[in-house]
Parts: sequence; C-alpha cells; structure tokens
Amino acid sequence: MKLVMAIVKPFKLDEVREALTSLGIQGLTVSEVKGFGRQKGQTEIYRGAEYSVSFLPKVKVEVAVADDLAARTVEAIQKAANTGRIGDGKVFVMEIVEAVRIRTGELNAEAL
Amino acid sequence: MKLVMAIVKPFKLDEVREALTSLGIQGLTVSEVKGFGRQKGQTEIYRGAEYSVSFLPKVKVEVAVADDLAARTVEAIQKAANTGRIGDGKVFVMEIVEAVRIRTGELNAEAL
Amino acid sequence: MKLVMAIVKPFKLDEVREALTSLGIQGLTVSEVKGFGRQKGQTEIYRGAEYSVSFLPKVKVEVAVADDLAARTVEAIQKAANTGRIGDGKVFVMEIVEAVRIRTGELNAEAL
Amino acid sequence: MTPTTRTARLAALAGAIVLAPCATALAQDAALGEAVGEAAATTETTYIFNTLSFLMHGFLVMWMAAGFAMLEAGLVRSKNVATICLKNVSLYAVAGILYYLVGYNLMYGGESAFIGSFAVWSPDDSAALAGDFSGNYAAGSDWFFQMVFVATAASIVSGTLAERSKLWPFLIFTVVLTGFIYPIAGSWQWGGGWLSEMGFYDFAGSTLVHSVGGWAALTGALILGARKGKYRPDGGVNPMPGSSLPLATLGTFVLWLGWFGFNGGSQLAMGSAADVIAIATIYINTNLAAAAGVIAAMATSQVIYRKVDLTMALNGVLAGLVSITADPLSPHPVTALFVGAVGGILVTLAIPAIDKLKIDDVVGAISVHLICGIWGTIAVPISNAETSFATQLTGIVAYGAFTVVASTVVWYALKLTVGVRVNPEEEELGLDRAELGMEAYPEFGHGSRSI
Amino acid sequence: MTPTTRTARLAALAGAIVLAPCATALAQDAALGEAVGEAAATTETTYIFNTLSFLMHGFLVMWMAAGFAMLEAGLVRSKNVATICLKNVSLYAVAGILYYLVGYNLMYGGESAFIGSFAVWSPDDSAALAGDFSGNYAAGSDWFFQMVFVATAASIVSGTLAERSKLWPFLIFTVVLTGFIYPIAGSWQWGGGWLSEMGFYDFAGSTLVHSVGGWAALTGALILGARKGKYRPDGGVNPMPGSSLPLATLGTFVLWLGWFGFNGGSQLAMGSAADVIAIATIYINTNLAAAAGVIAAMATSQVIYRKVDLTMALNGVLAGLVSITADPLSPHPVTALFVGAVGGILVTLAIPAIDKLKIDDVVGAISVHLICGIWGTIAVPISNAETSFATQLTGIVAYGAFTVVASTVVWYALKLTVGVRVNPEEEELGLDRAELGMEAYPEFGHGSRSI
Amino acid sequence: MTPTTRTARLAALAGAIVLAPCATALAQDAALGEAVGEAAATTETTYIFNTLSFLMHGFLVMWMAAGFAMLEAGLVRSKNVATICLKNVSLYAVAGILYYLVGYNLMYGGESAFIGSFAVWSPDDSAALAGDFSGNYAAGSDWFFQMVFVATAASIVSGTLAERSKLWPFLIFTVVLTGFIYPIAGSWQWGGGWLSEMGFYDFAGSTLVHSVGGWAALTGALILGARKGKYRPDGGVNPMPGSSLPLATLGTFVLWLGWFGFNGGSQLAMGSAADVIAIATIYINTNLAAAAGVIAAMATSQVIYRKVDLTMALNGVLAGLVSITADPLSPHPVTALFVGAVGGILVTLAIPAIDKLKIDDVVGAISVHLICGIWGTIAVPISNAETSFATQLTGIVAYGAFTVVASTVVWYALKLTVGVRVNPEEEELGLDRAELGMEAYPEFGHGSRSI
Ligand SMILES: Nc1ncnc2c1ncn2[C@@H]1O[C@H](COP(=O)(O)OP(=O)(O)O)[C@@H](O)[C@H]1O
Ligand SMILES: Nc1ncnc2c1ncn2[C@@H]1O[C@H](COP(=O)(O)OP(=O)(O)O)[C@@H](O)[C@H]1O
Ligand SMILES: Nc1ncnc2c1ncn2[C@@H]1O[C@H](COP(=O)(O)OP(=O)(O)O)[C@@H](O)[C@H]1O
Repeated sequence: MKLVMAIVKPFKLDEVREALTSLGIQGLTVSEVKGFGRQKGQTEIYRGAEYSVSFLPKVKVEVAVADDLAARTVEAIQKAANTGRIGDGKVFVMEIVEAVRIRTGELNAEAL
Repeated sequence: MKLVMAIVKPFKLDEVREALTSLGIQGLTVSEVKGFGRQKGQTEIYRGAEYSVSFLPKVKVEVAVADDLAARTVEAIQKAANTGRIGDGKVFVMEIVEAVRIRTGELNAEAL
Repeated sequence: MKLVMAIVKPFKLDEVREALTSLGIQGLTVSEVKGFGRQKGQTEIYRGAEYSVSFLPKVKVEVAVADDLAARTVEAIQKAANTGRIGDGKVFVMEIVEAVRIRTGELNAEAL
Repeated sequence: MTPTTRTARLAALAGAIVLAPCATALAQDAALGEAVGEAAATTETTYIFNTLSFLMHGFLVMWMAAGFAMLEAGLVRSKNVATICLKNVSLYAVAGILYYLVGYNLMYGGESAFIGSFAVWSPDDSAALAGDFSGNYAAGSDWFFQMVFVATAASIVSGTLAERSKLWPFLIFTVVLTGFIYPIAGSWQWGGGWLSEMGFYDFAGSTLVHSVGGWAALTGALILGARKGKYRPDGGVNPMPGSSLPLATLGTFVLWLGWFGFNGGSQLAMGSAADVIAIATIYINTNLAAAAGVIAAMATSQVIYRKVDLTMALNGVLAGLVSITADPLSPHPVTALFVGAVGGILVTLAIPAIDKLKIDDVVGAISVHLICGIWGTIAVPISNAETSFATQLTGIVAYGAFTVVASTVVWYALKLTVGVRVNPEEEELGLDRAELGMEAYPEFGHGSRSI
Repeated sequence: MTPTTRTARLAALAGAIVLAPCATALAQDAALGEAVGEAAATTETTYIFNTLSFLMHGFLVMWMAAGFAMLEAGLVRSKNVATICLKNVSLYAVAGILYYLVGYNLMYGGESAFIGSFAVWSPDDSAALAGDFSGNYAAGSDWFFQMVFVATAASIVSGTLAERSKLWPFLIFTVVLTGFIYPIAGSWQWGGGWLSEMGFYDFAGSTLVHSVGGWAALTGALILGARKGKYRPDGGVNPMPGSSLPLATLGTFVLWLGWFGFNGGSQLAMGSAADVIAIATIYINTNLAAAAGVIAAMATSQVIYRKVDLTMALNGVLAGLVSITADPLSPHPVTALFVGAVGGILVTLAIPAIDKLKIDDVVGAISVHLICGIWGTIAVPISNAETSFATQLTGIVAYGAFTVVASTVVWYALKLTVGVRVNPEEEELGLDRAELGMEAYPEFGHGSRSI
Repeated sequence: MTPTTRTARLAALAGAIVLAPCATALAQDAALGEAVGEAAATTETTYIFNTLSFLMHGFLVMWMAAGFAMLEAGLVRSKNVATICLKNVSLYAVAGILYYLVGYNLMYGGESAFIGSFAVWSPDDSAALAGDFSGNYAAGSDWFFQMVFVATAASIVSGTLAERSKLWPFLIFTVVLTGFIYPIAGSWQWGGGWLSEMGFYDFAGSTLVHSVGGWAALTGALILGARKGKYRPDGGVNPMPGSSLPLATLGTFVLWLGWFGFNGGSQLAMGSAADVIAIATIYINTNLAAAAGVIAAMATSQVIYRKVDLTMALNGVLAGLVSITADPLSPHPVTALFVGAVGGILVTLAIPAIDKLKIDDVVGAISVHLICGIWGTIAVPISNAETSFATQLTGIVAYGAFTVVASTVVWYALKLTVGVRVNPEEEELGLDRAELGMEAYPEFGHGSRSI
C-alpha cells in the first residue's frame, strides 16, 4: 500500500476529495498546514512595519491506497488541485508496510 | 524503526496514550485532523439550509518505535481506540530510515 | 528522495527554516502538533485542581529532499533546533517513492 | 418647520394614546406655571429631563453600532472578520459626519413636504440660555439622537453585503445613504412631510430606519450577487457558518440593550410623568416583543428542523425588536408578545426563503430588518386606533420604492465606475488579506505562536 | 399591599441609616409643597427621577444577562459554547415572559405573608396621569426593574449546569424558577411578607436573588451529577479549562457595570437628595467590595498555589459584588472593603472545596452566588444596627429550605419525565453538535477556511 | 479648597464660553429662588441632576476599563492574553482602592498649590441632608467620577508594557501611579493648584489623564526594553500581530461609548439648561472628533501603505477622542472634526516612528494617549480665547517632567528590587503559562477537545 500525501491550496480541497471519491476511494485524512515555497507571500504592512508573509495556508491530504491505485490517485490529485499557478503544491508517495482498521482489526487492503 | 501513524477518535486519545506508555513508549506526537470516511457526519441544518458534514474531527497520533515493538504498538492502539463503531479510524505503519534526537544527536534506537 | 520530518520547539522554527534555506532547500511544510515525551509539562493548577500538562506545543516540519541532501538536511535541523535542553525534539527520515509538482506535473527531483 | 417637528408630528398623529398623556402633561405644566407664578422653574427641569433622555437613550443607540459589529463579525467567516469590523467602525463615523454636514437639515429643515433644506446643521439654544425653555430640549441632544439612528440604517447594509463588497465603494454608498437617501425619506414622516400629513405612523422607525436599511441591503445584494459557492448548480445552498457564535450572541445582547434607547428615546421627551410612564411602557413592550421573538424563533426552528439553531434564535430577538419598533407604546403587553412572536416566526421562515431566491444575505438582515420592519408597520393599527392599514401600506410602499430606486442608482453608478465587489481570487483569499493585508486571527492555532 | 411594598418595607426596616434621609426627604417635600403652595411640581419631578432610576438602573441590570452569557461562554469548552449562549438568551426571554404572566403579582400582589396573588401583571398609572404623584414612580418602571432581577437568578443556574443539561428541560426549570419559586420566595421579604415583618434585611438580594439562584443551581448539580470525566476514580479532579478567558473577562466587566444598576437601583428612588446621596454611597461600596474581592482572591491564589489564576480573580470580583449586595448602603467604605475581601477569599477556597465534594459547578456559581450570598447576608449586622444575626440566619435558612425543596421537586419531575441530562455520547460530542447541530467556532483552525 | 474646586476652577477659567452659560444659570437660579420664595426646591433638583450626571457618566467611564481590557487582549498574542486580562481587572481594582485611601485627598484636599492633603477620603453630605444644597452634588458621586478617571490613566500603561512586564511589580507601579503620581499632578490643575492659577486649560484630561498615563507608559517602555525579537539587528521591525481583531474592535467601541461619560461628565454639572446644553455639545464634538479620527487614519493608511490597517483605524478613533478631550466644549463642530482628524493622522505617523526609535509600545498607547494628548492640549487655544499656547505648553511640560521623573524612580526601584520584566524563557513561553500557569485559549484548535 501507499500513503499519498498531498499539499494543496485550501480552496481546492473539495475538488480533490471529489476526484478521489470518484476513483472509489472511501477515506482520507486532512490537516491544516502552512507552506513555505517558491510562492512568496505578499509583503504586508502591519502598523506601519513591513514584513513578508513567508508561510501560506495549505491543506495536507493523506490517503492510503492499494499499490495499484497509487498512480491514479496521484494523477487525480494533480489534476484536481492544479490551477497552473505557483504554489499549487506537491504530492509525495510513501510506502505503507501495514494498515489496520481499528474497528474490526482488518488488515491492509481490507483496512482501507 | 517504524513510524506508526494512527487516526483515532479524539476522545480516545488519553486511552491510547496510556496504552502506549504501558508498553514503555516514551514519546509521541499528536495532531488535530479531520477525517473523511465511511462514517458520515449527520446532515445538519444551518439557517434552514441542509448540508452534510463530510469531515469529522479526528486525532492523528504518530509514534516512532523500534522494529520489534511495532506489532505490539499497533495492537495496543487498535485495542485502546476501539469502540466497535464506524469511524474508529486506522493505523498505518511506515518505515523510518533514520531517527535523530535533536538535543543529543543520538541516532535511531537511542533517539526514541 | 527522503521525507525529513522534524518535531521541534515552536520558537526554533525560524532558525530551522533559515538553516534549510541556506542549504538551498526551496520548500517545506509546517504543522502545529502537541508532543508527549520525556520533557514533562509543569504541574499546573486550574481553579484549585492540580493537573499535569502532558502535551506540549511543538511544530512539525516536513521537507522532501533528494537522497544526497538528506544527511545534510538532518544535520542542519539538528543544529538549528538544538537548545541542549530536554524536549528539543526528533528528526525522522522516511523514503519517498514518488514526488509530483502539482502545477507542472514534474516528477521527483524536479518536483522539489 | 423646526427640529421639534418629530415631536409635534408624533403628538399630532398618535391620537388618543399618545395625545392624551401629552395633553395632560401640557395642561399640567400650564396649571403648574400659573400655580407657582413663574413657569421657568418647572420648564427648566422639563428641558433638562428631555435633553437627558436624548443623551442617555442616544448613547444606548450609539452602542448598537458595537452590537452590529459583533453580530456581523461572529456571522462571517474568519477570513472576512477584520474587514467587517473596519466597515462597522467606519460606517458609524461616516454616518455621523454626513448627518452633520447634510443629513440632519435635509431631514428636519425646510418646509417642503418631500425634502428638507441643504445646510450644515447648527444648533441654536440661545432662547433656552436666555431663560425661554419652550424649545423643550437642547438642539444638540436631538441631533445626537437622530444621528445614531442613521448609523443604524447603515449598519444593516454592511451585514448583508459582507464577505464580498469592496471597502471604499461600500463607504461611498454609506455617504449617500446617510447623507441623502435616509434623510430625504425621513423628512416625509419625522420631518413633517407628506406621509406624516397623511397619517402614517412609525414611532421609532420599523420602516424609516429598519426597512430603509433593509431595502438598501436588498438592492445591494441583488446588484452584487451571491458569494462564490454559496448556491450550488443543483439549486442547493452551501451554508458558510459564521466564525464565532459567542461574538454573534454578544452583538445580539448589545442590540437588545441599545434598543431600549432606540424605542424609549423615541418618546422624544421625559419631562413629564406622562412621558416617563410612556417610556416605561415602551421598555416593557420592547423587552416582551424581543422575548417572544426569540422563543417563537426557537419553537419554529425546533418544529421545522428538529434542532434549535442559535443563529435563528438570535435573529428572533432582533425580529421581535424590529417588529415592535413601529409602535412600542400603544400595544397592550400581550399584543407586544404577539407582534414579537410573529416577527420571530417570520424571520425563521424568511431566511431560508430568501436563500431559495438566491439572494445572499450573510447575516439575515433583510429578513430581520426589512420583513419584520414591514410586519411591524402593518401591525400598528392592531393596537393604535388612529392609524389605518391603508396608510401604513402607503408608507411602506413609498419607502420601498424610493429606497430601491435611489439605491439602485448608486450601486450601479459604483459598479460601473470603481466596482463594488472584489474579484473571485480576493473573495477566495478573504477580504482581510486581500483588502486590508491582515488577518483577524493571525495565529496558527490558538495557544501557539504565530508563524 | 401594593408594588411599592419593597420601598415601604425597606424604609421601615432599614432603621436610622435609610430611614433618616428618607424621612428628611419626605419632610422636605412636605415643607416645600407648603412653601410653593402647590406640591405637584416637586412631586412630578420626584416621580420622574424615581422612574428614571428604575429604567436606567434596570437597563444596566438587563446588561448583566450579557455578562453571564459571556462569562459562561468563556468558561465552558468550545463544544458547548453555542448551547450556553442559547440558554442565556432564552432564559432571559423566559424570565421576562413568566414574570409578566405570573411572577410579578405572585411576588408583590396580595396580602398574604407567604405568597402574592395569581394574576397577570397590569400597570395602573391613572393617578399620576391625573396629577397625583403619590405612586412615586411609573408602575411599569418598577416591573422592568424587578424583571431583570429574576433573570439574574436564572442566569446563575445555567452556568453551574453547563455542558450537560438538556436545553428544553432547562428552560422548563427556568419557567418554574422565574414564574413561581423566585416570586413566592421573594414575596416573603420584598413583597412585604413574614420575613420582612420579622426584620430580615436584604437590600438588593444577596439572599433573595443570588442565594436563591445558587440553591437552585446546587440542587440541579446534585441531581444531574458531574460531567463525565470530571472526577477521576482516584479522587482527583480533571480540570476542563474554559475555551476563552477574554470572553470570561468581558463577562465579568459587564457584570461589574451592571451591578451598579443592581445595587444602585435597589434604593428604589432617586427623587430626593437623600436618595441620590444613598445611590452614590451604594456605587462606592459596590465598587470597593468588588475591588477588594479581586485583590483578595488574587492574593489567596498566589499564597496557596503560587500562581494567580485569572478565573479565580474574576470569581473574586463577583464574590465581592455578591457579598456587598445584602447591604451596599450602610457600611463604611472600609467595611465594604472588608466584606468584599472576605468574599474574595471565601470563593477561592470554596471552589476547590466544592470540587472535593464532587459537586460539578462549571463556572463556580455556587461558590460565588450561594456562599458569598450567605456571607453577605450574615455580614449585614456588622454595619447595620437595626438587624440581627439571628434574623439574618432565619432568612438564609428559610430561603435555602424552600428553594432546595422546590427545586428538587422540579428537577426530579423533569428527570423522571423528559430527562434533564444529555446522554454520554452527546456529552462527549458536545452539546452544540448534539442538541443544536452546529458549532460555536466551526472553522478548522482560525484564519483558514472552514472544511 | 473643597472637592468642588474642579468646578470652580473650570468655571473661572473657561471664560466666555463656559462662564456665560454658568453665569446665566446661576442668575436664573437666583431669580427663580426669589420668584418661588423658596430656593430649596430648585436646588434639590439641581443637586440631583448634578449627582446623576456624575453617576451616569461615571458608570460609562468605568465601562472604559472593559474597553481597554478588550482592546489590549485583542492586540497581544494569545500566549499573553490571560495576563493582560488579569492586569486590566486588577489595575482597576487597585486604582479604586488607592484613590480611596490616598489619591482623592491628595488631589482635591488641602490648600497647597502643589499637593493636596494626606487623608483617607470621607464624604460629608450633612448639609444637603439638612436641606442646604449648596454643595451642588453628593460628595460620593464626585469621588466615583474622579476614581474612574484614575483607572483610565493606569489602563494606558498596561497596554504599552504588555507581553513582558511582570504582574505584581506592574501592580505596585499602579499603586504608586494611582495613589500618588496622578493625584499630585492632578492637584495642580483640577485640585486648584498652580497650573489652574496660571490659566492652564484641560477640560477632561487630555494632559492630566491621557498624557500622564502616556508618559508613565513611555518611561516604562524605555526602562523595560522591547519585547524579544521585536526589532531585528538589521534595524527592521518584526510585527507581532494581535491575536483577535474583533476583540480589539469591541474594545474600541466600548471606549468610544465610555468617552461620552468621560467628556460629558466633565461638565461636572447637569442641573441647569446651560449645563445640559453644554453636555449635548460635548457629546457631539466628542463623536465628531472620533469620527474624523478614524476616517483620517484610514485615509492616511491608504495613501501611505495602499492598504487600510484596521488596527490603525481603531487607533484613529482613540486618537480623535484623546485629542478633543482637552476641550470638547468650546470648538465649533468643524473645529472638532479638524482636531480629531489631525489626531488620526498623527497617530498613524507616530506608531511607525516610535517603532523606528525601538520603543516597543504593544498597543500604540504612547501614540494615542501621549502624542494626541499633547496635540489636543495645544489645540485648545484654537477655539478657546481664554487660553494661550504658552500656558498650555507650560502645563504639558510640567506634567511630562513630573511624570517622567516620578515614574523613572518607581520603575528603577522596582527593577533593582523585585524586577519588572519576565526572563527571556518566560517571555518566549508566554506570560500566561509562565506567570499564571494557564492559557487564554487552552484548546488545541477550536471546535476540538482540549488535550
Ligand atoms: N521540499 C518540500 N518539502 C515539503 N513541502 C514542500 C516542499 N516544497 C514545497 N512544499 C510545499 O508545497 C507548497 C507549494 O510549493 P511552492 O514552491 O510554493 O510552489 P509549487 O508547488 O508551485 O512549486 C509549499 O507552500 C509547501 O507547503
Ligand atoms: N484511505 C484512507 N487514508 C487515510 N485516512 C483514512 C482512510 N480511510 C479512512 N481514513 C481515516 O480514518 C477515519 C475513519 O474511517 P471510516 O471509514 O469513517 O471508519 P472505519 O475506520 O471504522 O472504517 C476517517 O475519518 C479518516 O480520517
Ligand atoms: N517515539 C516518538 N515518536 C514520535 N514523536 C516523539 C517520540 N518521542 C518524542 N517525540 C516527540 O518529540 C518531542 C520531544 O521529546 P522528549 O522526549 O520530550 O525530549 P527529547 O527529544 O529531548 O528526548 C515530544 O514532545 C514528541 O513530540
């Protein structure tokens, strides 16, 4: 199994979720993160002092999928989250060695 | 070493922590996440408009353990977080290739 | 590629970011977490009732780097986040099997 | 026509209920004057009481500006909270300045039945300072009290158009609303114009303040359009829950408190037993109507949705308050409960209905201020024998027509020149970052450091 | 027995301190009446001042409803914030309606020493309108002032039982408390009943309002039981820190402000120099007692726990205020400081003590309102020579016994029928999602979009 | 010299504008007394009105304590919010106690031109109770009104020194400020001392309250030093955005409301038509200056930074208010707009300028209270012919010199003994956890359970 971890723009979350659902994916986990990258925050002024916002709000989507679904998952996310503008984010894929469904104790593919 | 990542119901956090502590695990890291899965949020009504809550509050527990402890860790979490009801969450196990304790620079097993 | 995941003290974040930037790293992702570990929170009193704060605020930094940069990344974080006091945190390194830049679809090394 | 016209007109119009006590009071004063051989003593006291009523009730109404600010801050999403705060602070400032420069005299100056006069307001208390207290109150206290009313009308608009209207164009609209639209419309009734001649009755402004604000808001909502993503292509509504319900609750309590000033001060006098008895009655009816509004809204919400929606309950409070505002003096307490309860039910039904029409009213201000304002105005003849449904309807229609036409002209003029709405990216990002370059809650999770 | 009984009784009871000025004032009025040959002038002014005092101080007390709402919203966890807001808004509404329908006359109507009469309240100001001002104030202004008091008693209960009591059953309890329990108990003293005959003294309600609310809260806490997880099997206490201390601070300031109305208005008159001097004294003592309460609570907290707990300091303010409420007029300022300081110490010790007894009082209302209410009532004879410890104790016991018995009956009746407490899953989920289907702070981390 | 000196002095100083109406009023009273053959009637009414003004305006000023608390809570970072709340609650308490024990008589007692007398304050209303109303108002009402003023001065300091000053040492400073520094300085002018003899004019305290607070804050900021990390080695400024802008907005509205009490009550009388006309004028000028302040600050911010900073707009409100406080009565409304607008511009420029000097003023209190306090005091002669720039400058310099010297002594004494500043680790951790052992928002993300 793979853990597909995507960092996307917050307002793209719903589209990403829909894209994954239409692949038959049944679950995913989301967290709020801040991202530092090529996309630079504007220079803002607070009470007359300039500063650059270096961290921008992003959303991290983590979804565990069977190996054969991984490529399509990545592709779906990449399409759904794409705006063509800098700061769209990244997808990272990692290996999962075991997965368990807490409720039933089911393992791996059945756990997802 | 393994990274055991568990998504559990928020109110189970204390029990999970106690279960891990009694295995001799000395540290863990927790984050607040929202989960989408088989457990559907209720349909709610806000100012007369119906909507379904698709994301439910969950807690993510990440704990790095030595390889030989991984199975027991997973088991302990699975038992402690289990309510038998849908939405109890998942445990995913990943491989850690290196671990460092920042304070001392200790590596791997000593770092945990 | 590697995913370097560090749990550090919140006020060390800026130094960590600067250390990574000076290695030429262009992006990273940060989340707010709570840590349980050897560093124990003080015993606090709230309305006359004693309790121990078991979870302390930490920041999780995740940075994907090419394999050859991984060691230097870990070292840079370890140096920047070190205060020599308990609770400084950990660095964990994991394997990334694929990385994609959402905007362009670029893969792996080019995606970072 | 003098600034006392609102008093005069009210006394003239209100018939038995108001007139009788007033007449009594005046008679008393006269008798008293003769009795003590020197009317000045009593009259100076009366003068002070009247002025004090304007000042005290005026500061309560001023406080409503904070209530609107908190209500709206609680009902918008975090990314727009700082902007709505700024709009509320600045609209109150604009209203005060414009009402000074143009508004007051456009409303209360001059003899025309349709418009006051163009002149900067300036008080003349020389008579009172020379010992003639027939002016009844310090001119400035009346100005202050009327000024806080116009700010209320402007506050209504900001809530409906939150999360998408641009700051400066919104303030330009506020300039026109508070300097021109509201005062001209107000002159027809409180300024002693044609509607007051006809016998229209609106004690504290269900129509003059709340409906006018509501019509301006409705026009704005239609011209600006809904927030991005609010209405789904399938016809469904995407709720966009407010960021902080305790702030919305606080705002509602502030408004409830302020409303004692709004309605109580609209007695326009406190210098006789009859006046102060009237004010006590007004406080009671105002409170009972609001109480009935919240309970009715809760019950309606429970029956229809099987849950009680806090934001509906809060809107129920305001519905009860707006409904009783057209006549908080004449009704028997039981009638006040009825008027408020109907308001509470109306608002609970109107909010989803307006959403069905795809009119995006972020805080429910159209339902609260316009719909309940109309209801309250219509309900006046139930307890006030001197009024008629026909005249009340005439007033409602006249205010609606004028405000909609005038607002449309202004909103379109702004739309075609500077634009009235932020672009979709700015809307997505939130007005706080787009227009102000800041965040209302800048920290990354509470309790942690900002990064 | 008329609605003026509270005045009459107070004047009769208060002895030298209150009586003397009042007598002076009356004598003055009489003299004056003769002097000017026509008493009406002065009397109408007096009438207006008295009425104004009820209205102005009444709106300050009304504002306390917002104070309780914010205090409680700040001291519960986020998942229960919307519900506590809703309870506070709706209990204020219920209190007003019930006090109108039943409560007021049950308290102030009729001749019995133990209960008033059953009748919907209705004002009669015809005498004053005909020029006879011997009624002293507009009937409605007194109703308004008494009504906001009963709401205070109800607010106390909501805080203690937060985070577990069901909405509608809580409101039914509020109906009985504000319509029946509080008014019947109140009739014994302010309604001129047996306790006032006996010489019991409670100027503004340390016992009649605060202890009654506190006893009702205590009974509820015992019958509902503690929140899940609050008390550990090992006997320890799990703190459940409040979600927003600035809101709790705001609520405390609101209450402090409102208390000038609560105590100041309880002079029940403002139409003579003696009365207004008394009100000034009351403001000062009220403020000094609160100030001493907060400093004493901070010092106690620092000494015992080596840290100053903000929530204890806030409770210290309220402790000082409740303590001085039984007699804010007679004490020398130094005595007021003493009374408040003891209150502040008491509350700091009582909160953990009550926790030890496993009585789960979410906001500390029992310690603040019941314990300091008792303390304040006992402390009256220190500065008020016309009162005795024995009579004060009689009153305290009588109010305690009646309120506990009556509340027990109501809570049990509710428990056995509709149930008074949410089930454990709902409690875990939070009342906001379980009962209201919404969240007070619905966004996923501030500053981000809601998902 | 009696506590009425502030009245006497003001009347004596204010020249034509104030004097004329007062004279008229007095003449009227006299005439009236003769007319009715018995002056007592009118005088008792006057006495009540005057006292009522102090009480009503006093509770509005008391409410400003809540405004400062919310403003400061909104402008500090979450980790210091509980502490700033505690400081604001406790400083108000300390101010009240100290002003009672020492302050009031040090300010208003005794005959010296430089200092009052050492004595616990105690009221004497026996004359009024005996029917002689020449005292003009209840002594306690004046005490109450003056007491809430000193609390304002103390509130200014807490904001500037937030996020780093230790709790107890801060309170010790407050003891000295409110018990000694402020009263001694105040005696020079409002206590009838040398500055009032010289013709210095400060109607409601631009200098006596706001600048004194501002100087004490500035001294403290210099001695404590900036927050860690605020100024970068490269000379840049690291903004540390406040945690909750809606709370800051709420606080500003509270202050705006309270300021009607601050300035309006400083007329010190309400018992004549002339007085109440003056109060109406004061309300209007106060409101217009604040309105101009916010619009000017917004415009300045827009022009210089191309964005409107909400916190600057809020500071603009306060800037307008502080600026008009030195003379809210004499100016024509247009002058009031001008005075307020200049204040709004000044504050927008001063805040970054003070940051350039590496003086770390967390909430901008130095810019608002000190700089605009000076501006407002200097601006008096523009509309007040009886005053001169030279005398106004003398007063400004005298207050500055005395407050800076006295504050320096106290801050240094504290620094060398108990220490005034938390250590860097505590500062990093946040004062809430370091000093109070708690968090203002303890939950891990809103809407979730606390862990
Ligand atoms: N090396 C990295 N490791 C982890 N996260 C990264 C990395 N680089 C970028 N990110 C995340 O992706 C987001 C977008 O990256 P950015 O460089 O701004 O734009 P783009 O993805 O278009 O190249 C960043 O805000 C950050 O959250
Ligand atoms: N494929 C997945 N990848 C990542 N997280 C998942 C996945 N499936 C479920 N989850 C997480 O687990 C939680 C529980 O899953 P759910 O399907 O609701 O119930 P259950 O675990 O009982 O099958 C979800 O809310 C989500 O946070
Ligand atoms: N086994 C672990 N797995 C995941 N996170 C851990 C683990 N041990 C510690 N941590 C994280 O590292 C933080 C610091 O650890 P701690 O034991 O307190 O100090 P130190 O790193 O100095 O040994 C913890 O608060 C926790 O967030």
